[in-house]
Amino acid sequence: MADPMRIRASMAGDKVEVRVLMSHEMETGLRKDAKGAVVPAHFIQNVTVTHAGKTVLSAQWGTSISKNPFMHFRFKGGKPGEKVTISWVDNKGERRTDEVVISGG
Amino acid sequence: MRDDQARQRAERVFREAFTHGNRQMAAKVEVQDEVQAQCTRYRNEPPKDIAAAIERSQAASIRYPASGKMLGDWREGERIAQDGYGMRFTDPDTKRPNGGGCYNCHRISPAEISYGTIGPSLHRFGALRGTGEAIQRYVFGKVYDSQASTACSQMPRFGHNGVLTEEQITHLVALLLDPDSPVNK
Amino acid sequence: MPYRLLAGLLAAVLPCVGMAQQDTQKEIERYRQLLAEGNPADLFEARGEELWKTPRGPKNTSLERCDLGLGAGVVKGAYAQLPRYFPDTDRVQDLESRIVTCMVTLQGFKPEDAMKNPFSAPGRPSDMEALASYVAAESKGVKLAAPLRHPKEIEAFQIGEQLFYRRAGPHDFSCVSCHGENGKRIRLQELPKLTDPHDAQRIFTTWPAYRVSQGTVRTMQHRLYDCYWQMRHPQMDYASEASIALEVFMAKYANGGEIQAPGLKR
Amino acid sequence: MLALAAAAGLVRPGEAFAQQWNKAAFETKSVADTLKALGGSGSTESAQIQITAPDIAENGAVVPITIESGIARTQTIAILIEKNPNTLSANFEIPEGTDPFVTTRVKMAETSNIYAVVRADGKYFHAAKEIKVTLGGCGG
Repeated sequence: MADPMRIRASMAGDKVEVRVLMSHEMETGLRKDAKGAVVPAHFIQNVTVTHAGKTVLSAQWGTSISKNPFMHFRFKGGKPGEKVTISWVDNKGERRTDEVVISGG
Repeated sequence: MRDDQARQRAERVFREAFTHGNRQMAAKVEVQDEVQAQCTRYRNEPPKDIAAAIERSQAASIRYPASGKMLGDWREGERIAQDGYGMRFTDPDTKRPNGGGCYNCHRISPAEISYGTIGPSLHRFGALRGTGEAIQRYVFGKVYDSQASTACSQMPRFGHNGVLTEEQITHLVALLLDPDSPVNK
Repeated sequence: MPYRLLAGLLAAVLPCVGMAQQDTQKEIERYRQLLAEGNPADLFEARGEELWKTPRGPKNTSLERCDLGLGAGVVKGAYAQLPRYFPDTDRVQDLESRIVTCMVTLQGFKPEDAMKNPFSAPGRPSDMEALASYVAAESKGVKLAAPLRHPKEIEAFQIGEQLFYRRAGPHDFSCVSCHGENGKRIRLQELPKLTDPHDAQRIFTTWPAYRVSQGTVRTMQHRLYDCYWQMRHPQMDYASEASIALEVFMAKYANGGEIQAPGLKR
Repeated sequence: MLALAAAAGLVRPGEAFAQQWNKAAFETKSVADTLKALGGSGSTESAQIQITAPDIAENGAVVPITIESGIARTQTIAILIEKNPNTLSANFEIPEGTDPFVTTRVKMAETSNIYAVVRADGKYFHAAKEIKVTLGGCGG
């Protein structure tokens, strides 16, 4: 199974600042291995971020998001101590969900 | 440890450091040629007499083209200057020619912004010096064996050590000297 | 990666050459700053900590009792005092060779198994890259203080010094070819003068590092292996005495610099 | 009540991870085709979209990009890379309460324009920036 994400969520004024790193190869499907064989595409397609049962960001990704993806965004309505949950699913159906507690500013 | 003892110990440790890789390559790096040994010993600042001896022996090693033609095709030269391929242990393709990797250390054509600064800028090299036979001979010789003019120079001896062919070097001469080369625009 | 020549735009737009170079440098600096807000090495640190604390190997033991030089079980600050002499192995060891020792003695791995996959490839992650990231990160903010007191440490320094200047191969390269002068660069990559404490303290202390060009954390052993590859030498043996001697040599000049590892590099 | 919940973006049971991925859009090979596949018929250039990225990337494998939209009711932010084999890189949906701002990192095969395409109140807007991709290290 994929390694856990590294998520940081902290208050910045009245908003929650979220930064996340995901462990993923993000293979384009164009790269060849040492023997010259094409390495099949393997990449995260969907990312969903939820807070208090509400989606605060969702994304569709293609193969050109960098390996070990990084994302940073902000949303309103969160408080310290509450949870932010992030999920991804890739083109092979592998998925991963992690959560983090919002820290004070 | 005295310096000569340290050197002997280091030579042994060096030989023991390349036991899993390519044996032929290892055999070549284990034995330094005279120039490499002297430059190592004097940390690239040889005393005058040794420097003069290195420059003499290296100048004598340069083989200028028998045809006398030293100005090749600058477009080929640009390709060679960009290319860093060759002679690494992961470069098995013996049909693919070696590159010169010139941009790693030199500014050359102004269009290339990703250039190194270990060597001097070569931009406008020919525009400032002309394209006559003397300067062609100088550039050919410098690329062929940089230590013919500067003992213990950091620049590889591309011709002397068989990294680049005579023809490839003439293309680099053209890159620097041809009035049509972007270097001189 | 496909690569395209720029169409002479810069030269046409900018009034002078010096400015073009300055602007390039400034933009590259900005590129690095923009990357700094999230270092994927964090992922390796986390995986390394997990690996460190998980019972593994024939003896089904974790690495938590590993002695990295400050006593069994002490990880905090240990990387800042490496390489160093270890009486139990009677040799000078760097971070990676010491982790190998612990994998052998504590976990029961065969040495060849412990050293089987030190450098990852796409789809083939390396435990060593993760373990080294974790241990190095546990010294963040600590000043490097490699001992260099024991006769074997001093001997390693002297051997490293000889090797640092040793020219060989079809390109006549030595370490000094790239790391002997201040303010030089290869392509756009600045090169540290490794015998200058200012440069050495700033650079040596940022390894292991996540390399964006390789999409993984690379260790100091890989840095040396990669340098010798560029120097047209054969593949350097992992954790060889020569590699550790070079690290001791560099550490002497880097001593006093604050560990900021794992770093983030091109 | 139900309408209100939907408008507020509350998630209904069973919908939480209902994923969809716009295959057609991710297979497009030009900016115009991507825009069409995303549902836009045209797009207006807007100075209210800010792209923060380096002018020069030291390595095309990792190019940091931040997009911030000052356009009211921004609903989606897409990143397009003109000269990549597939143009569309990412499409972010921005619900109400989330800043129309996102940072990510993309791969660029070569020097290219990148486009930020914003859908706001059903209309499409864009901004573009050129990023030069250089060769680092000793080359290959």
